[in-house]
Amino acid sequence: MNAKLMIGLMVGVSLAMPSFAENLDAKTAEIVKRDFRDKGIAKATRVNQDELQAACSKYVDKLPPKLKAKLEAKESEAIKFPADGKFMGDWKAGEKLAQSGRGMTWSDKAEDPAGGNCYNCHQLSSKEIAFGTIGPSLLNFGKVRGNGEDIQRYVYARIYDAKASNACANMPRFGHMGILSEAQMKDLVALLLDPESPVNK
Amino acid sequence: MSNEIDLNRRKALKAGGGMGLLALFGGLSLLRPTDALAEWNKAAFTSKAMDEALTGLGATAPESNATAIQLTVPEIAENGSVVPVTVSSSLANVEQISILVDKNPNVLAASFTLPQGTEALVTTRVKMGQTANVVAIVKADGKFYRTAKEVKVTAGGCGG
Amino acid sequence: MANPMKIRATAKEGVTEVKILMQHDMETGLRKEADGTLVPAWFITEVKAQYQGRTVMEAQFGQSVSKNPYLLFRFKGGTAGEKVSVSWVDNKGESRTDEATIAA
Amino acid sequence: MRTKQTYKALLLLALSASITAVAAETAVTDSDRIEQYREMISDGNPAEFDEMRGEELWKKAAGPNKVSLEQCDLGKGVGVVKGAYAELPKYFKDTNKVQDLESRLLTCMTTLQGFTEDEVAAKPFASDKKASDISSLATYVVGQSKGIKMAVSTKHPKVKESYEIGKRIFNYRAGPYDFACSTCHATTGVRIRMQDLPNLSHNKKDAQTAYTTWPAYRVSQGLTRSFQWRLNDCFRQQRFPEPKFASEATVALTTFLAVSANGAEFAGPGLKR
Repeated sequence: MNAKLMIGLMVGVSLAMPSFAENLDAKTAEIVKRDFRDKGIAKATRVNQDELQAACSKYVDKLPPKLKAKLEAKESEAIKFPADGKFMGDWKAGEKLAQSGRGMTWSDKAEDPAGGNCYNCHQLSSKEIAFGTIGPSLLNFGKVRGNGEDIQRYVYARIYDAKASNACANMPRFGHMGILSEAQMKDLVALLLDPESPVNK
Repeated sequence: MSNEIDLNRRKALKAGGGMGLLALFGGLSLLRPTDALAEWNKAAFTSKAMDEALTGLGATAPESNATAIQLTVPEIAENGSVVPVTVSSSLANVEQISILVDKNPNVLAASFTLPQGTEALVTTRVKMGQTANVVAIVKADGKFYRTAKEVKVTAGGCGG
Repeated sequence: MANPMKIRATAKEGVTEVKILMQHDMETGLRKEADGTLVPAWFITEVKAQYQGRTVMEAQFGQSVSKNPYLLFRFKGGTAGEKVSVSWVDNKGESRTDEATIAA
Repeated sequence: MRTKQTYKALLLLALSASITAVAAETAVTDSDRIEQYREMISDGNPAEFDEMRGEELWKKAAGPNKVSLEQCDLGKGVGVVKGAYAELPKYFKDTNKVQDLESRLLTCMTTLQGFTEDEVAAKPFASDKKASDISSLATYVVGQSKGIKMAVSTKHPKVKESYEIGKRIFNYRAGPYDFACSTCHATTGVRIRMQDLPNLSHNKKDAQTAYTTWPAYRVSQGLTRSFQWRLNDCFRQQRFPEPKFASEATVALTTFLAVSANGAEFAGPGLKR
């Protein structure tokens, strides 16, 4: 909160100084809860924040270190690794998934499988020029790192819950939020690590 | 809502930039379906393949000439539903310019007949279903010339 | 009823540049509604521009021309205050004629 | 942001016969090519048709009361349309609310013309099938601020509060993807797929360019889209539920974005991919 602005506000509105920002936070939450409504599969309850979302919003993604560590540990504990111990699926299915930007909007249907939305933010295959740059380039990801079990496990965890390693990361929690199935996440691991994948060619 | 109105009764926007000049006429009709000048070239416009469309235009073996025909298209189209195309030519006596897209379901997009005194230059916008070649055919002094350029059609936005 | 066009004609150094924007859906006949039904083809097939009673441009369109078609061309002659008229007709037989005054 | 001059240079580049050779030397990026594409389609904006439609609706007697909107006060006095959009959102005494253009139009259509709120809000956005009256009206009003500098005042405490709430909504992370507006729009120089993303919270120039080019004709949809639509579709992509049309939440977010654009010349309605 900018001090000058706060003083300016004090002139017109009589609000107790220390709780001013909190009051605005509370008012914002109230307005958001009132002004969003169900549409298709996107129910109004989606605006209800979990602990992590609320904290990242409040601190605009710059969490106090203690809180950050606490939230990351909590996310990390909740990661469910595949019961069969296998992490690599089919990179071809993974590429298809990476291309799809669909899923979970109010114009999607409940039965339509969500896409991975990967190219929205990352460079992956050298063949695809329409890639986003919100996330780092993943070109040659496996070529550089190999595809041993440790890296497989690491990639799976990052896709399952990117917030386990960076609480306010931009990347969605694909496993934690139930966006992608275990099989789909394995296909994405393969896309990144399989030597035959266009990511590593 | 009850106040939906017909666009055809609309008056022109008052000045203030843009394509502000517009006048409406009720009576005048230069072009009626019955007195269309050259008949719409159905054979060419319904062609599914390049060769067929060229035959329909009477341009069976156009001579490739990328210097006498300037084809201006974007290298990348952010959206395939609007791809700007400009064709111009330095050839003398250009009578006709045609624009084709090799991978469209109907390959011929537009064909322009240029009377004496009209410059050998047209700009229009075409739809492209996917990355494809835009082909320009120019007819000058009864002969056909051809050039082509690839336009990459990409997925804009977040794809949702 | 068909909707009006926007026409801008500008004369410069003995050449008139004409820019036309037409209001038309230009349906390809290949597009499907959400329920799977095909939207029938509906597109402008011919456009003609005239200046002082003579044709200065004649265009034929197919389904691949974009929605709200745009057309630019230039002809020799034309001075400010004179008129250019443009007509189109579509595959359903609907038509539209509009006129613009040439600006300097 | 690139200058107009660079656009022209790019266009010339494209026109040059030796395009590939030149491109290789000067490292033309895909973003440059997209700019080149945008420059090529910038002439002849079909949004003007929607402005025409809106102007006629503005002047036409309609609704149960059979009156036109010429008695509507958009903030600069009764019937003043010129420059009104450049000062919105604004606090209005009669409603005791901060209102953006569309919520104000909604007020005028209900109080003056006698429509019910539900009647107007039932068709807030244009579709393939049918135009939207309130959206066309907005296009018309917006066009009347072309070339006028954005000057949204935050002097009134309610506007200031609206701005603060808007900023918080901008950073409000929720939904299955944890997205907020800020997820995509708080970093300079990033893109989603091929689309450059304006940094709306930390880059004045980006914020100005983005705000002053909406509403816009979307070539991919063949429709003129209003600012309320712009927000609505962002929330859809954020995987949020739907914001209610002209609600306080949408007005607050608009206040935040409009104030961030202050000082820039309004240039809408724009033309977008």
